[in-house]
Amino acid sequence: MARGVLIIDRNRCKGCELCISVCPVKILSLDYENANIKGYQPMKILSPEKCIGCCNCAVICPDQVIEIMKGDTNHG
Amino acid sequence: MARGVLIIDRNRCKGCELCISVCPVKILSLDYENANIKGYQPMKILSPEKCIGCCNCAVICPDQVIEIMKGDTNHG
Amino acid sequence: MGKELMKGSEVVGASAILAGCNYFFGYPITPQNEIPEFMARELPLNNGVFVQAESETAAINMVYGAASSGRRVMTSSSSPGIALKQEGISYCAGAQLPCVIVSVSRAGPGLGGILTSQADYNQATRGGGNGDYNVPVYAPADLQELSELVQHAFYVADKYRNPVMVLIDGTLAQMMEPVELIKITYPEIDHMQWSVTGRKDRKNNHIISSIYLVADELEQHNHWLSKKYEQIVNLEEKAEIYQCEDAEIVVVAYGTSSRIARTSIDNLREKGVRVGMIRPISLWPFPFSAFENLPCCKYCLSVELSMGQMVSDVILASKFKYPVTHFGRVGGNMFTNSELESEILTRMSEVATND
Amino acid sequence: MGKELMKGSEVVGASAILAGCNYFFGYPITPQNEIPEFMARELPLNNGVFVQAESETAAINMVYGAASSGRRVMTSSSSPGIALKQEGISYCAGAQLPCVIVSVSRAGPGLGGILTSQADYNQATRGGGNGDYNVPVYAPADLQELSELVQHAFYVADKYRNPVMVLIDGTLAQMMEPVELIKITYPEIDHMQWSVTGRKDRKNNHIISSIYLVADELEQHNHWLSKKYEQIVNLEEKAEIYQCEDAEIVVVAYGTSSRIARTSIDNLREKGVRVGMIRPISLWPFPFSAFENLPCCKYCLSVELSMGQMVSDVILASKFKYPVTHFGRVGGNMFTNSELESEILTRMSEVATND
Amino acid sequence: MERRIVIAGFGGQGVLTLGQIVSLMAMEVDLNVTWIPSYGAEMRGGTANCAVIISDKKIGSPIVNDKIDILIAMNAPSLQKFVGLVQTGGSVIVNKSIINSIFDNADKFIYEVNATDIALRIGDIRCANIVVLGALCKIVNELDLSLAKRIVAKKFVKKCELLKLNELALFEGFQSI
Amino acid sequence: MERRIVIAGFGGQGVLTLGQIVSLMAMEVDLNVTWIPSYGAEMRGGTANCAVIISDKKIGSPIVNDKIDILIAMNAPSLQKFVGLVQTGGSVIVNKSIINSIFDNADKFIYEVNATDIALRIGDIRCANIVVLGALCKIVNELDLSLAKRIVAKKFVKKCELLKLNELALFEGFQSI
Amino acid sequence: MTDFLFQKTNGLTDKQTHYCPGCTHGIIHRLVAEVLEDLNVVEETIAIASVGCSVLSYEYFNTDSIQASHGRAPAVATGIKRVFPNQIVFTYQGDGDLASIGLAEIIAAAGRGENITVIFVNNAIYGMTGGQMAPTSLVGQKTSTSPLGRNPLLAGMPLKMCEIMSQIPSVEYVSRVSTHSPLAIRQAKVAIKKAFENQRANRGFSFVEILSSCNIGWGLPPVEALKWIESRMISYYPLGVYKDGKDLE
Amino acid sequence: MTDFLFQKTNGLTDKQTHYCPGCTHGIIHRLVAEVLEDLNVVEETIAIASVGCSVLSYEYFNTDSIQASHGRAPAVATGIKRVFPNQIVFTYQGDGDLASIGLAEIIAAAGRGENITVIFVNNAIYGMTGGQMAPTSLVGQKTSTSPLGRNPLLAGMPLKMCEIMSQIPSVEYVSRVSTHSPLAIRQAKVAIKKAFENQRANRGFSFVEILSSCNIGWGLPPVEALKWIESRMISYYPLGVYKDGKDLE
Ligand SMILES: Cc1ncc(C[n+]2csc(CCOP(=O)(O)OP(=O)(O)O)c2C)c(N)n1
Ligand SMILES: Cc1ncc(C[n+]2csc(CCOP(=O)(O)OP(=O)(O)O)c2C)c(N)n1
Ligand code: SF4
Ligand code: SF4
Ligand code: SF4
Ligand code: SF4
Ligand code: SF4
Ligand code: SF4
Ligand SMILES: [Mg+2]
Ligand SMILES: [Mg+2]
Repeated sequence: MARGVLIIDRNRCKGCELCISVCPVKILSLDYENANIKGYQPMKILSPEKCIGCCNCAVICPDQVIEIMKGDTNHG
Repeated sequence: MARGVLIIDRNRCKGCELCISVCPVKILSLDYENANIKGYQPMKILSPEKCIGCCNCAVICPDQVIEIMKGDTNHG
Repeated sequence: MGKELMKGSEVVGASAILAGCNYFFGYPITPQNEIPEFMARELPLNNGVFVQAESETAAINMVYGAASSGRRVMTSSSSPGIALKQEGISYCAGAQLPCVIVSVSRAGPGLGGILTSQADYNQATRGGGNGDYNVPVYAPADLQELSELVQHAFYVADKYRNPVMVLIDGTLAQMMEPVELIKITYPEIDHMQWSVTGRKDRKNNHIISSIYLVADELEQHNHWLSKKYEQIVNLEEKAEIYQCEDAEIVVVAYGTSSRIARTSIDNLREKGVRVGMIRPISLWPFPFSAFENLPCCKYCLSVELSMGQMVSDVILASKFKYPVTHFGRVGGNMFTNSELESEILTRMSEVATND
Repeated sequence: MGKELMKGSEVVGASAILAGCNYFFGYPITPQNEIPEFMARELPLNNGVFVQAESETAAINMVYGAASSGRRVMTSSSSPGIALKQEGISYCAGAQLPCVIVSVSRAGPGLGGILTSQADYNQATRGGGNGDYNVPVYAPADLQELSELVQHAFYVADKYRNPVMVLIDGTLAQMMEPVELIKITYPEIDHMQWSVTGRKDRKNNHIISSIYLVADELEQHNHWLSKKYEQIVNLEEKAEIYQCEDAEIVVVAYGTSSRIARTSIDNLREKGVRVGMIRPISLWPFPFSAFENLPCCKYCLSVELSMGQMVSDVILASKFKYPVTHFGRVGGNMFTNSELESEILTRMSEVATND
Repeated sequence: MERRIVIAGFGGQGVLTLGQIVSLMAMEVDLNVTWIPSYGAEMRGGTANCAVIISDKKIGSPIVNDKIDILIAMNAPSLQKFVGLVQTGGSVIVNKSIINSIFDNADKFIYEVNATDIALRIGDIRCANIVVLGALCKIVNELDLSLAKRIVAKKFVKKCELLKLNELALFEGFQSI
Repeated sequence: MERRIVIAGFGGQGVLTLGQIVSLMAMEVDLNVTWIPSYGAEMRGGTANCAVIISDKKIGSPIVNDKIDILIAMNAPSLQKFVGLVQTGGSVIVNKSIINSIFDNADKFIYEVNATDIALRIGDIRCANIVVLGALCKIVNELDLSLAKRIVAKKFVKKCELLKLNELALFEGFQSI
Repeated sequence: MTDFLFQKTNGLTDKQTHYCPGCTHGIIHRLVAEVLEDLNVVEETIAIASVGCSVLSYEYFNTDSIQASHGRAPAVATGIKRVFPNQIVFTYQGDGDLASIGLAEIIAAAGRGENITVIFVNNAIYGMTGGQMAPTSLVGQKTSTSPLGRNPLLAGMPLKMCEIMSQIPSVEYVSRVSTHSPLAIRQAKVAIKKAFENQRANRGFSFVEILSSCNIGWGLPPVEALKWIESRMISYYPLGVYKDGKDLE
Repeated sequence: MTDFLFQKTNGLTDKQTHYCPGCTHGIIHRLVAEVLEDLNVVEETIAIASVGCSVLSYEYFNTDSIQASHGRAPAVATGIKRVFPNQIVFTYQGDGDLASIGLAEIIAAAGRGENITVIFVNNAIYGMTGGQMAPTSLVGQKTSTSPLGRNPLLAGMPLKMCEIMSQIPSVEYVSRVSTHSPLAIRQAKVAIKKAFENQRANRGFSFVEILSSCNIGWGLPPVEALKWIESRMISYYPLGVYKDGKDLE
């Protein structure tokens, strides 16, 4: 279903929440349970399948945390 | 006849000819015969009576050489 | 007022205000940002003026303008920022304008680092601006003394109509210590004879300028300035002499490094080592007379947070009567007491061997 | 090429071009305007670049940028203009960029006058920028030597990756003398290892910077720089020793004042006075070793067109073995031969009395 | 008598304030004191630390880069960074709530305080520094709990609610070891 | 042998050029030479002067502020300014055309040349400096008229008309004293 | 074969930045780097880092770089560009750097029409030194040197650099963009691209002002900071192209 | 009783100027002095002399004066004006001084809206140092550092300061006038007067650019030089009022 598949470089994330604020389908959140290597609570994706591949998150992320692959639209 | 009477501080004059170039009645000239104290050939007035008192000469003189008194316009 | 726990930067600001300085012109640079910030907060409360200048160059020229009024004026900056002020300082000296420049030195050269350093000794004491001029430079070692010397700087500036510098480093600017802010009373100095105020009912115009196009006039001016500088050299040397009566090895250190040195000297004295310290408080004029009575001195160690700058003044002071070497750490690092003590002991044993 | 009658300023420009300097960034200031004017005329003919910078500050930073390419780059200015370059020079030293700065000193402080002066000795030799750095300074005494030292300056700058200054005064810049422009051949120095060119097919990016935020790294950098400076001190001292073998009184003078001094020494020698001269050619490193063999010296006279700046280096050099005093004129005035000769004779008779 | 104290933690944990309170306390009992923050770190929002030296003699360098007497480590990186500099016989107060690193403690006195937990329980995570202050008062002779109360009261005079929390925090901290 | 020459006059009289020609001539006969303009004057369009020193020894200061051997005064203010510095036995070439000041000439050789008049007569007032050069060749051993001709020719190689005038000027100047 | 919708650019090194969480310097770095990659000039580019929070940007741009002294980046760029007229040279400057201490250098470089690209990061504050007032700080904005808010009677009204730059005859291109939303960021990239294309085509001096956040200096959470750009900054600093094409005589 | 049609102003001292014959600096001095006299503020005025041919202007203005370092007159003026907000403070600056080395200071002072008056003498050249190219030298103009004429490809097109200054929000008044004819001079005086009146009324930063001749630098006789202003300069530097009244937010 997912139009975009996020590849998250968890340890680069600084937990700034910018990506979260711009995801139109609100599927991003901070991972309040596990800090990353830098001590930040990093972004995690809640419902990967809902991603519409708009790239907003990646476009606004200041820390090159996110890459996005084309989802398997054939199955969509 | 003169509407303006020039008072010329001869020794301040640097002979730049600006005044000469702007006198509408062309009554100013350099004094080619006598240099002033600074060694310049200073401005002199050829026909004082023709002065129309326009003050162009004084306005453009960079060296405060010229003051102009009101001429005796009663006799004009 | 009693003692308060204060930051070095705040002591600078508060003491300047205490000294009647109502005008401050500065530009941000670490590690002295708290000085302009303090002034931005406090001066308006005193009807004073704080202007954040567009650059250090502009700041010193605002100082030049404001000091022309005869009022007390200050600027502060740090290493590269002080470099940018050099032309302006030379102008202030040439035009005989009293003002105070606080230099908080950080590690260099170039952009370097923002940690503490004493590598701006030459920058402060040798100018860097053009021409023959001098700037008295005061180097406090603790915040109480900082408060006193800031006030003193204004007095000396007024007295000689010359810029005066207070040189500290990042450590002194950033640290806190208990300080009692005490206003020091100095003789009043009247600047009405020369200050620019608008002519009003004076007959003659007052003019502030450093240009003298006729060589003889400039020469005369240079001689006049030099006479002032001689007077300053004669009257304004300041130093603390610590445990030098019987010292075989004399440490010379100022500011932050003198604090460390003092501890080391105490430590070594406990072990019976005959070590003392000369602590220059005025860096220019350098306190040469402090070196005149060192009856037992066999070795002199110039201790600085630099690769060795003051050391050449120490050599001059030594008159080559005993060896002088440099010891220090740089780059923002500070030597520890044990590093210094082992250096002193090594030198001590060298001296002993030579005996 | 044969000798040509050339102006000092033109010698600077022509020799720089001879040395392969294709980039010049400068700003007008008397008495060195003819240098940028020469470059504006000549560089385009050699496919070179002349940029009239918006200020001296901008000029030294253009130099910083252009020197990052590893190419030969120059700027020139005069006293207050050099003051404005101090931060930039410190940056060049910190980032280890070879470049040549020509300083044509005029009388100061401040705006001062435009006539000749040597009151920028401290400005040149003690920096004024921030941090621990040094700049080799060459002070030619005639235009032929000027031509050689400008070329040499580029070589030394390249060899040590450090800014180098050529210090002359208004007199040398404005005068004409017959000069033979001879290209001096030096070893080639390759800057490909560090120069900024665009990465191309290199793997690693080349970066020019003077910032080291970690104290240990900056300390290491400072030590590395110091090692270079030590090497320069050991290898690059330059001085002329004139008639010193039996001299009882030694004059120390550089640049224009050494010209006058030479005549006076010749005059006095004719009268049997045992006087000689050390002429520092490198002001930093100061030629201390030239003072090592003055078997008969009883007095040293530091002769400068300043209120006395080099004199403290001369005192250091003297090791307090004989008295050192300063003699000079300032403000644009130059001492005459008879003034100097009578000073020497007075000092001579003092020495005799003391004997 | 000289106490060389290093207080280190995250940016928001109030380590600089804690250092200042300790300094003010030392002033009250007429000791010499210096306080200095580490201002070198370029990373914002990273770790923060300050050094406090208390002494009955004139204090030399305010910087503590060796021979720490007391280390207060509010988080793990700080503990790691400084514990090696604590001298033999020195003390380490560890914010146990968020530190579970293991370290060589053979020659030191270790005091574990669940500072963050206690603060949260009291009602404001920002009190964790005051909790630790309570503990500190227990192990340093010159620092008296009632004095701490007074100074904290002065420092937070404008923030009433915080004041009451802080008193509680002090007390709990004192009790915790 | 050292000749200290000062050449002074109005801005437009070519005194700096005259100095340079003299310098070039000295070079041709393998003498040392220095030339320096006075660049201190702020007043533009005022007086100009330069100093030339010719010597068989190394030349010290290029500046001539005393002991002038030869003064060339192209106008009255210049004469006034410098004549006092001419040493006993020295020479003064005076542009008689526009100078009629009286001065103390007891111990000097005075050569009066109607330089401006001659130049005007020849056809170009700007040749006055070359007229004086002719005269100078007569009184200075080292400066030979034919050499002057060669150097002047080189210097003005691009301005043919001027060249012929200049040759005439040189000759007339030489004859004039 | 998988396709990327969004991929890291090789215009940046892999080094993690020292910027505060949520600082939009990081976004702007990426945009510049992407443009360099898109234009295939990463390997012929020389970046000029200035003094400000971005002082270490030379560690992030995957290019040769020169770190310039505070405010002088345009002079440094001039120096190296005159040596290598065919390389791509850009400065990356903050508002303290460019609009305060470096005013002379930026205007003079523009005046000369240097064929360089200027990336001007306007975050209305001095970030690196801890939040002092910048020439671009808004009226009423509280900073550490305007504790009661910027008072226009004492400090004047904020400088508008695009408006100034567009009055300089030799300037080719002036544009103001923002980073407060994905859309704004995409538009910003278009402007940055244009600015570099101009340089490649030898069209001359191009200037892109980018409204950027400094959440730490402003005392706002990162997301709030972006809103502050949108609600407060843009009305005073209108976005758009201010100039496209030199003034010919 | 005799009346004067034109009388010397007491705003000037009696000292004769060092300017070259026909240099219009002298005219501008007089205009400023007349305005000070007309406004009756000679005795409350502080003049800031800059570095350029007018460096000695403090000897001519019959006021207290401060001689400022090259380019920094606006900073110096700021310093003294902040001490004496009720005195009249003006800078007198050349184009090298103001539009080259002093660009940062003039724009920053304008940005702060300092309540001062700036007299900007644009003579398209560096007069004092012997005729080098100024930022305002015209395209093709031969100077000692542009011996083949200013080449806009190397040195850019001349800066237009009025156009730039009028883009600065806190600036109150910007006007460009000339000295090439008696009429122009009379108009110049009107602008100068307005600029000082603004200051007296606390309206803020006022800037008057005055096209001026440097016959020596241009290599023209004085009268020709005035014609050159008229025929060459004015078309590139149009006269007129560029701004009258601050931009309010
Ligand atoms: C000559 C000089 N002055 C001051 C400084 C201190 N300084 C470092 S960064 C900076 C300003 C940074 O502000 P800005 O340019 O807006 O960049 P930001 O950090 O906001 O991105 C200053 C004043 C310096 N390094 N050098
Ligand atoms: C720091 C510094 N740089 C350069 C100079 C040399 N200088 C003196 S006047 C001047 C320029 C004058 O030009 P302008 O401002 O246009 O005034 P004008 O003479 O044309 O009236 C320069 C560059 C100086 N005195 N100080
Ligand atoms: S690509 Fe769009 S939809 Fe997918 S996670 Fe990112 S912002 Fe959300
Ligand atoms: S925007 Fe980037 S750094 Fe910020 S939370 Fe999202 S992934 Fe992490
Ligand atoms: S006032 Fe007018 S008419 Fe009279 S002389 Fe002057 S310019 Fe000529
Ligand atoms: S304008 Fe003045 S200086 Fe010029 S010639 Fe006329 S009177 Fe003389
Ligand atoms: S201080 Fe501001 S500009 Fe600097 S990194 Fe942090 S958020 Fe970014
Ligand atoms: S050089 Fe030009 S500006 Fe200077 S006084 Fe002469 S004519 Fe006027
Ligand atoms: Mg900023
Ligand atoms: Mg000009």
